[in-house]
Amino acid sequence: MKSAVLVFPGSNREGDVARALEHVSGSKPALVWHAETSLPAGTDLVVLPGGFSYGDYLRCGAIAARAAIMDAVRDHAARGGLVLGICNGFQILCESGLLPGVLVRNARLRFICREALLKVERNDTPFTRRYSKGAIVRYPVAHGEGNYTADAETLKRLEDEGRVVFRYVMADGRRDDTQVLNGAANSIAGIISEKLNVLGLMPHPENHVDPLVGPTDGRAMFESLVGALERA
Amino acid sequence: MKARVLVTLKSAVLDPQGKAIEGALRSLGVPGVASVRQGKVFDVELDGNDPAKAEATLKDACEKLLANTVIETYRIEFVG
Amino acid sequence: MKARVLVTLKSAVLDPQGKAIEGALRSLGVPGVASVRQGKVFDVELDGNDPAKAEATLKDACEKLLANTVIETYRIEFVG
Amino acid sequence: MTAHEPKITPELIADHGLKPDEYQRILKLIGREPSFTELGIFSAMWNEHCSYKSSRLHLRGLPTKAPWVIQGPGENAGVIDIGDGQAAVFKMESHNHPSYIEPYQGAATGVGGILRDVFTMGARPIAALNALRFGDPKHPRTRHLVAGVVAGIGGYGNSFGVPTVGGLVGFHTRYDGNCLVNAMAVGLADTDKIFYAKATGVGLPVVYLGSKTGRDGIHGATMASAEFGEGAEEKRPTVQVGDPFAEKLLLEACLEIMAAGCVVAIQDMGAAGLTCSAVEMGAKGDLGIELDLDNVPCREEGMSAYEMMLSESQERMLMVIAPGKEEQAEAIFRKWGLDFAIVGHTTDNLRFVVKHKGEVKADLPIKELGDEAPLYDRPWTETPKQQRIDPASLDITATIPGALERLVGSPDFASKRWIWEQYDHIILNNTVQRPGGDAAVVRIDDGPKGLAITCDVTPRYCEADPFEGGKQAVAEAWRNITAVGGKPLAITDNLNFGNPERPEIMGQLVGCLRGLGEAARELEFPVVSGNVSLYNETFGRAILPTPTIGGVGVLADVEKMATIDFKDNGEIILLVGE
Ligand SMILES: Nc1ncnc2c1ncn2[C@@H]1O[C@H](COP(=O)(O)OP(=O)(O)O)[C@@H](O)[C@H]1O
Repeated sequence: MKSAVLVFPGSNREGDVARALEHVSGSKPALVWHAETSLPAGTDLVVLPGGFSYGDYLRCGAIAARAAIMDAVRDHAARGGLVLGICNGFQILCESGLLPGVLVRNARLRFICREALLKVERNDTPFTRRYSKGAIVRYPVAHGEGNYTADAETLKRLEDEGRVVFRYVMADGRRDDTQVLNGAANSIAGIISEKLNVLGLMPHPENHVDPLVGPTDGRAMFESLVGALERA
Repeated sequence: MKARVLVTLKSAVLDPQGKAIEGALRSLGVPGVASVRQGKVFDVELDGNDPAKAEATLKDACEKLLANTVIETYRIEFVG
Repeated sequence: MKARVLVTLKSAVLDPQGKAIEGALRSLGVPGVASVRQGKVFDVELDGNDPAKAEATLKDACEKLLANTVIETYRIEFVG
Repeated sequence: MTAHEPKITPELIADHGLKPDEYQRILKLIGREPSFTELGIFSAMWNEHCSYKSSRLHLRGLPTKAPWVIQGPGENAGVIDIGDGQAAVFKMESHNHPSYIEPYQGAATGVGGILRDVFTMGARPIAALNALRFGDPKHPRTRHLVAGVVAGIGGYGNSFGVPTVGGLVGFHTRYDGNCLVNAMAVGLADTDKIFYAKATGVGLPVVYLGSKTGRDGIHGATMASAEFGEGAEEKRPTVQVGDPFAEKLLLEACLEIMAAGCVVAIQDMGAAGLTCSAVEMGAKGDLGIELDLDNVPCREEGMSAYEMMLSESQERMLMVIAPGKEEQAEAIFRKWGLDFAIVGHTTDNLRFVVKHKGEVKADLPIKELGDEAPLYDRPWTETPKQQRIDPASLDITATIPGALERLVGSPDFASKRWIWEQYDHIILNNTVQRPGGDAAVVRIDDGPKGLAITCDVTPRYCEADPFEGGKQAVAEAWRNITAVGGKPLAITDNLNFGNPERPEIMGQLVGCLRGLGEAARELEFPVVSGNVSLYNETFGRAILPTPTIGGVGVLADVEKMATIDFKDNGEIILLVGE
């Protein structure tokens, strides 16, 4: 698997996700600077990592979404290439129009770092095939602006098309939109593109791959990707 | 020349910051505030002195960067 | 009645956001922007119709909450 | 220009915090009346913060050496050997007063400052901690301060990308008018790649890096003489705004430039920015420094030499660049979008010369600026021994469940989860023991080695008996590290006290330092860095004596660490100790 992790000024989880990818796939991803105009030849997977690109000034992800490298990411996605945006990466994908909607400040206006329970809504995507459908997984969140918002029409379309892949749930596995840790509409934690090749999510699977530092529920996402790319 | 760009949330979009401020004002004992919505203002200094050109530049800036038109609207004003 | 409160950083205070936006506009090829400073705008809906009372309320709100007068200044405007 | 500068009057001298006898010292040292800029430079170098004039004498009693200590106090941060060619670099520093004025920015820039201290040494920060003290929860300002400080610490650390893994929070009415914000950072470096402030080589370029200089944090003196500057209509803020984004870029650029072999000496521009950093680099290397302020990147128009020398704008560094490496260094900085300017050079005449617009604004002996700073043996009185409380004299009506409830419900003992959940404590994927235990444990690289880190002090013990309280703080840090399975190695301290000109406060400082020193010596737990914050009092009411201790230890194998929770039903509980 050839993966590329983008680095914007202010990215800060590029190391975490590169480490997780290497851990699971055995090969080191390329780190690609935002000012580049192309991806390394043969890139299968592009990852937009967490962090505070450009300080998250103006709006989270807004400035990074307009970086030089993003045209190459758009082309890659249009060709059906895989794109994963985590946290700030998700925010960038929304700002760049690769995914619909926007992430605004957490409802309680505070940064929040804790473990969240998520329901895997579907396992027929390249990102989730190693999970069982409906599985409840534990990923940490660490964000101040993870409150997913979109207009009613967009939300309906996402739901009708089954494009919500991860949803925040309560300890008993129930969804409760009034109790979402960040206020996200429909308890949305992660969504996918129509062609199922671009995934954005707020929680951090890359921080839950190593048993020494926490649960390992995030591993299966990277294993899914390795599997998907081997088959392709 | 100087201009001001106001970027505010569309009225249908929920504004948690505004809501929080309403609540805080109430608990601080500031009465008579019915609602608050928070937005951004950009004070921009432009080269040159041509208002039409300045307006075009700012529109471009808003569309390309300053506003996220999914949830926000913008307004350009010239001051002094 | 409706009012608008503008809260901006004092001119000597560093505005990292404005700085980042200037840089981004430059690299997006929006020419002619010399400087940008970012502030906040609050669109406030007030009970009653007495401008003097409204002004007093808003001043109170600014001093107590909306502005941090250590680094920011505020301005109250009535619209419409 | 010179015509606009204020005359040196007794009032102006007092505004600069210089006592009449200190001014006499200046006259004797340079043999003439100082210029306005020179007065500013002296005030910066000789204030309590830079010169440690009240505490220096007593700090000498602290043990600072051990076979594993690579660098003790005196540099930007302390350095200890943790084996395998690796070093831990750490320090704690206060940002109390700015945080009281503007809690968010004050705390944020406090975190920024301590992170810079660590990466200036060539270390990549791997963990941050914070020790906070607030007033009575019922005091009208407390809530505002707590919310702002916590958000500011998180806001800076989260964006910078370092995990905030621990700390402490306490409340007491004696902090009503003076909250304490002590920030600690720990970094990791190779033992053979540590960078110091000491400049070597004559005629080498002195380079300014980072953000631009503004009129931030220029103290009261300028306010009093604001009529000669621009923008006098607005009272100038004394609080700086932090830019964690710029700092993150500065970190990456500095580490890159160091790895490329471009750096001879490096110093962070912290308090009294350009002045302290330039003087320190020169004085430590037995070299003179000549600065030409025309090249200093400025954020505001018309800044005077005085203002540039005293500005406390954040996210800036000063470096001496290796011969022939200017271009390479500049390219790295430009790539990260940061300012880079050659603002001076090293000389062999041991003078600190500052030029601006063709005029010499200052010409001072560089070593004496530091070496000849006042040193006070302030009078102090021993803190009176407290009466032993006779248990029989107490009216004990509380039931055990009632007492337990009160304890658990007190703000000091209540869960701090809502605080540390606002800090990203897992980033970098090495936090093996998250907040909530006795000490945080952070894995080094892929392990199995790790560091155990903790912050401790119990101010009411220090108030009751400074000597015992100082000892206890060190001992508690030691215990917290051993409790997770670490071997304690060294400490940093942050000494927060009231006005040292009052003998009883000075007595607390002296007592705590003796206790701290004795415990550190006894446990072979040396002090490798620290910070002193005095004058924490309002209307003559001082804070509780608060010598915060930051302890660092090493674990050979983090998989063997101990955690605080009971693991199973029916297990045996042992109580160890006296
Ligand atoms: N300001 C803070 N920042 C980060 N973590 C904190 C802070 N205050 C307390 N904690 C964490 O909360 C836990 C409990 O702290 P505390 O009540 O002081 O316990 P103890 O007295 O056992 O050290 C510790 O793990 C500590 O690191």
